Amino acid sequence: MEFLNSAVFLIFAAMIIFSSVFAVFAHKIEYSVLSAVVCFLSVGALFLTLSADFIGASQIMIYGVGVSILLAFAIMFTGKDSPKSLYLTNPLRVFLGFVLVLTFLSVLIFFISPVLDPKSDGAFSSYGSFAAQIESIRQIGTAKFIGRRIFCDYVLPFELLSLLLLAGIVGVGYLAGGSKKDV
Amino acid sequence: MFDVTLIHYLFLSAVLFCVGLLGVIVSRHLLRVLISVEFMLNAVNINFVAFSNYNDLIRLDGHIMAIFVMAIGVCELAIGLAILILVFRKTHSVDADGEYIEEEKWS
Amino acid sequence: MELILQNIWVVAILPLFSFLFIIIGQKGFVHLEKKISMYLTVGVTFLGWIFSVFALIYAIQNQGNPFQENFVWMYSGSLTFSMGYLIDELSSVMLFMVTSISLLIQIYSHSYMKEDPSYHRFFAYLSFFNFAMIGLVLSSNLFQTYIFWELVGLASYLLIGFWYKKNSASKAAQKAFLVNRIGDFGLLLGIMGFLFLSYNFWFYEADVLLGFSSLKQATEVALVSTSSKGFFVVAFLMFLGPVAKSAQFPLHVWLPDAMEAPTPVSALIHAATMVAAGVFLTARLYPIFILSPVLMQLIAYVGAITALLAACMALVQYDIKKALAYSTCSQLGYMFLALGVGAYSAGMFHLLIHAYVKALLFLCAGAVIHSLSSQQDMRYMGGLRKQMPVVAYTYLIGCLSLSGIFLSGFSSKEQILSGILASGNMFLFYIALFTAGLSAFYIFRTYFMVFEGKYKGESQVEPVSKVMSVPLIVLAVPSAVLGVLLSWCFDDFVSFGFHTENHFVFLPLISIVIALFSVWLASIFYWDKKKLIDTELVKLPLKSLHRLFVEKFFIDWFYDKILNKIYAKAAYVLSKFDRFVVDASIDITFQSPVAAGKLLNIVQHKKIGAYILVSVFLLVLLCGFIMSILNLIV
Amino acid sequence: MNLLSLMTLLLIPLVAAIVIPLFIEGEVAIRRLSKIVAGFHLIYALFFVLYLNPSDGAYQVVQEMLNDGQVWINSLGISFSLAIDGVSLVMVVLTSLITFLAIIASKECIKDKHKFYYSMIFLLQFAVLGVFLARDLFLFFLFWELELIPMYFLISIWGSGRPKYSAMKFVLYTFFGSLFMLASILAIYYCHFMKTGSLTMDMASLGMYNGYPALVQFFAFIGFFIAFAVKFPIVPLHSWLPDAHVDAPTPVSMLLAGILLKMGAYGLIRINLYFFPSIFNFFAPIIFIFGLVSIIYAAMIAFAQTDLKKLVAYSSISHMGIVLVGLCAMNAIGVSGAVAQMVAHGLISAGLFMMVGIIYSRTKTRDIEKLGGLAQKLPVFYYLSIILCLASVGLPGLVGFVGEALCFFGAAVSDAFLTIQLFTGIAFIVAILGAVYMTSVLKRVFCGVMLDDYNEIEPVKPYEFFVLLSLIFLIIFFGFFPHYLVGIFSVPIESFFSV
Repeated sequence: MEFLNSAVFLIFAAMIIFSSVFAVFAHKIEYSVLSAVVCFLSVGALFLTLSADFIGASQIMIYGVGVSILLAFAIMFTGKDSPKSLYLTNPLRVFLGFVLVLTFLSVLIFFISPVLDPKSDGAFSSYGSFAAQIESIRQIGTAKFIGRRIFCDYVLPFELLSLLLLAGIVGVGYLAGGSKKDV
Repeated sequence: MFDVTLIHYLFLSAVLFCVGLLGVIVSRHLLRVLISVEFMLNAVNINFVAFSNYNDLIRLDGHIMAIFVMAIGVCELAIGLAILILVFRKTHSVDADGEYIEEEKWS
Repeated sequence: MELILQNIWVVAILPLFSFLFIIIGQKGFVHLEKKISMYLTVGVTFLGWIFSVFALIYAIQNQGNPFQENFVWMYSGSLTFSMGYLIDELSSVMLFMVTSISLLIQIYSHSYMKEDPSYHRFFAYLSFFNFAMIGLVLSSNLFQTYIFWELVGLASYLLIGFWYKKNSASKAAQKAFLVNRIGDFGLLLGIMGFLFLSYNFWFYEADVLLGFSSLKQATEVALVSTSSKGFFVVAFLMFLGPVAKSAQFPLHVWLPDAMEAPTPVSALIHAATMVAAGVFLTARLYPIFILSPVLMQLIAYVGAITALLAACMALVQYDIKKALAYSTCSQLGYMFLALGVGAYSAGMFHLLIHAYVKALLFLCAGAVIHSLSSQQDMRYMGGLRKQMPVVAYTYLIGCLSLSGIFLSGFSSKEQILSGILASGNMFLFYIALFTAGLSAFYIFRTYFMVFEGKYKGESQVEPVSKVMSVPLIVLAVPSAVLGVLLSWCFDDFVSFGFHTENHFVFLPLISIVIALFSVWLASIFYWDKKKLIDTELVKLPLKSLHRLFVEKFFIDWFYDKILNKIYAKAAYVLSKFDRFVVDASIDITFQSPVAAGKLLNIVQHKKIGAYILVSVFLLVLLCGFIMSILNLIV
Repeated sequence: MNLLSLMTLLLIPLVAAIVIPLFIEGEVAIRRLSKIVAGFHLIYALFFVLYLNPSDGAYQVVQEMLNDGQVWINSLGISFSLAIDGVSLVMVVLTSLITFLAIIASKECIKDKHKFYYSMIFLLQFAVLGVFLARDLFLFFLFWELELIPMYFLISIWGSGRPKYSAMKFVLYTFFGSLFMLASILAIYYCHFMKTGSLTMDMASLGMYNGYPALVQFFAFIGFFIAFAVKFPIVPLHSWLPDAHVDAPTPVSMLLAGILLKMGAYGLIRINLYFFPSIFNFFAPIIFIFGLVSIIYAAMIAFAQTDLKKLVAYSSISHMGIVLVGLCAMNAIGVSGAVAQMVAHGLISAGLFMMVGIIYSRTKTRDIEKLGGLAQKLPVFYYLSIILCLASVGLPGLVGFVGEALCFFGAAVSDAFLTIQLFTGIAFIVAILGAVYMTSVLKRVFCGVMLDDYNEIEPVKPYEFFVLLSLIFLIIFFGFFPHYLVGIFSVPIESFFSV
């Protein structure tokens, strides 16, 4: 069981990393979109390994399908007459970007690293006392609990979220709709 | 092999986040910028879910936050693409470094 | 008598009214009849002359106490400036001289300027000059003298620049005005210094601020209140005024150029009256000058140098008016020499005589120029005695008296020479004798070149009109007789306490011999009928000396080069400095915010990636900073 | 008594400034009405001269002759109170006279936007009158700032050359100066309140009270001095004047030279001298040196100028330097000489700018090299400009001499500081330097041979003659009978120095 867990994690981690790197550095925009989709799906799968079935499913559904279709549409709208393939910006910014992002990564890792040494392990270990309930969640899935939590404690953000989505839809319709004359 | 602990997920999300960040900085194509932003959002999601999974499977705050982040991320992406199309329609190019010539509103 | 003296100020104010009347009336009726402005000016001057005769009589009768009348002109704070008139021996003599000469010259200039288009303007300026000159002569205090001193300078500026179409005339007018202005600058500084030194005297005791009547006591107070050097500086500054006005050594450059003016003007202003104002003021300020012996020496030496230089320069002039101008300069030098050595009455006597003689000479020159249709160069004249005998003979009388052979010139020059001898300064005496010879030589040189020999010019000689010759004759009388008449009584009439008695009996004989010798010498050179010696031959050895004289001792060159060029250059540099430093510094301070704005604008360049790059950079910095703190803590 | 109220004197121009743009139509009507209003205002101001017999007391010491004060902002002790004494009376009459003449002179220079132009002129007059009449320090500062607005529009809209640049420079410069003034006003206002507990902006009480701490006095003096030095103008801060003059149209530069420069000088007397006499005495040598520098510096530069208007502008800087000499004499003669010189300079520089305006309107150029031989075509104009140029040089018999003589005599007999006589001697070089550039102007512009392209210039028009003649009449009248001028303001100054 242990082996299976770590193997799956490794596989999906590798997929995420490679597809995201390829998405950023692919020459042709179509390839980068495809690899982005692959990355989103593998992130969805990763959620599943984290026994977050509802999130994983919604991730796969939203990103895997919705976003990829959106990106495809975007390419179709803008792809046809952009002659040169837009790849990386001027080399100075690329180099600086690499340097800075790598230092940022090392800083992140540095902050995370105290976790590595064993003695501080306890801070993140699972709660002994609620073992039973944890076990049931693993079996019957988190959707029920998430539903209860959202509609009990997070109702206001949920409503605001719906408002936001509504605004987004109207905005997109207005922006991208455009009138006939300036197509 | 080894049991997968929270640290691995944190490393993974850190790497994904940095790749997204790098994508935003270096890419010239606007679409690629948007994609990189999505990567950064996903990295955050991974963190949320990982923390929620490893230490509080009761209240599942991480999951809820992940849902909210996902929702906002998608909405932002939609608007980003709309603007992308608008930019393309106005300047016939999606070059992030392009010199857009705004018409002089007033002289 | 009393009544006339009461309103003597009418003499001064009337010319001003006639000036305004002509100027304002220019548009209206004055143009109808050409003579109106002439009648007006001449009438006013004639009235002035009569008043001056009465003033003279009054002055002769009571010599001791002068008649004085003042009214307050302006007061502010503790100073009350007042104007008024003062009739004493000196001013009555000057008044008589000024009014009589200007009367004759105005009559003469009627015919001289008859066909000139701006005839009225000329008479307006003449009456303005009369107003200023009489005001100067009559003034009762130093402040009023300064005011009329400048107005006389203005009148000479207007009259020299009368023909403003000519560039040289306006340039000469400007030069005259500026040099006089330098004199006025010195004079007013001197007056202010003197006022400062003797401030509490004027404030408490004196009735009129800087009045001439109480000048003697004021000088004692001033002498006490400062060191002799300070007093010398103040007195020297005051003396600067007469030096500029009477064209003495350093500031004589404007007189020859002033010959650009019409000849009657040169006769009136630059021969008789205005240039004499300098000597008149020195006489007025005698109580101050006498108390600083160093200054008296200075006056004497300045007079001597001017006399010598001007005489030399007159030798080489071919323009008749310039020659006469230099002779005026040198005779004025004589007067200052006399005043410098203390021969007060001799100087004033010479002033009186010289005014009439020089006016006569200038008028004759004017007649000659007028008849030769404004030909001023003597080389194109000659042999005019036959065409115009009156002018020739009056000119001869003038020459004789100027060179001091028999007529009135003799007595005044002889008094000056004895005065110098009495003062014991032998060096000055020899210079005086030498210049006396020189002046005889150059005056007869002009006589022979103009009136003797054959006519060298080509233009036809018109006859001299009667209106011109009458003033010549009238003037010839005093220049011949006046000296003899007044020589005995003048020095106790106009005197400054002490008399100069000449104890060297042979002096008159020597001066006559020298004069006759130089006349004979002049006739040799310039009387071409008896061409004894070729003048070119003689000139050869004196080549460099000749050139020195022609070049006016390079003084003109010095003034033009040093002052004009350097001042113009300094002004130009300063204006550029002002433009590019003071102005530019202000522009820079105002432009700097704009420039800073433009500089910051470079950062906003619409590239999203760059912005995020910068923010990541700052983020990294922040984390680095936090880490450093953590490290410190951990 | 109520016929002569300062309030009406002040408000007439404001009313005109408002009425003209709103209710009057037609260029000729506007010009005629504004001439009538300005003329009426001049006559009304002259009534004050008759009413205020000079024997009355000075501004501060004895009761003010006329003072209608309404409390404006009670809590801050600011009252809209106006008062007048000899010095401000002369300035008020000078202002209304020059505004009247400027309006007459702007018959042809102004081609468009007449309504706006005349209302701006009246607004300017209102502001300047306010400065001279204000008895309240706050009011003084308010009018001091208000004067910038119309001046900016007048220069930038109707100017030539670089009008916007010089208008902006003028405004920024004066504004920079008035910042310091505001600081000093607040300083003394606060100190007065702390010490006496009474909150008042009234000039008389602020001036009379001399309990300010030494440091406050020192810096308040410097603050006021900088603000007035910019307006004066004193040499280091003078560079706005030539630009403003060159680019302003003729009537505006007449106003600028005639009145605005006097505000700086008036402020220096009214505030620096009356509030802090001891500090003024302490600074007298330095101020004298400023005056000396601006006299000689500006006179030399004037000689090197090729633009006629700039030359006149620099000459006015040099003549205002003489006012400084008079002030530093610290005695009744010097200060009344300074005020006389201010009036004289006002009349003369207005005349000179009118002369330059006439030349410019005839020959369309101000460059002295291109001008020459104008006397043949305009002989009478030549004589008038001789009088004007020589008046500015300080020829006796004209008002310029009165101002200069009093200033220099005051400085000669004053005991402000040890070597004042030596400095006066140097300062008097202005007589020569002034003569140098003025006579060279007369020579180069009027005398000499006539340049061919000036053959058909039309003669001087009657309205231009009226302006020139009225100014020259005053110059000669005050030159011959100075007591009518000096008498007006010498009593208040003497009573200040005698106390």
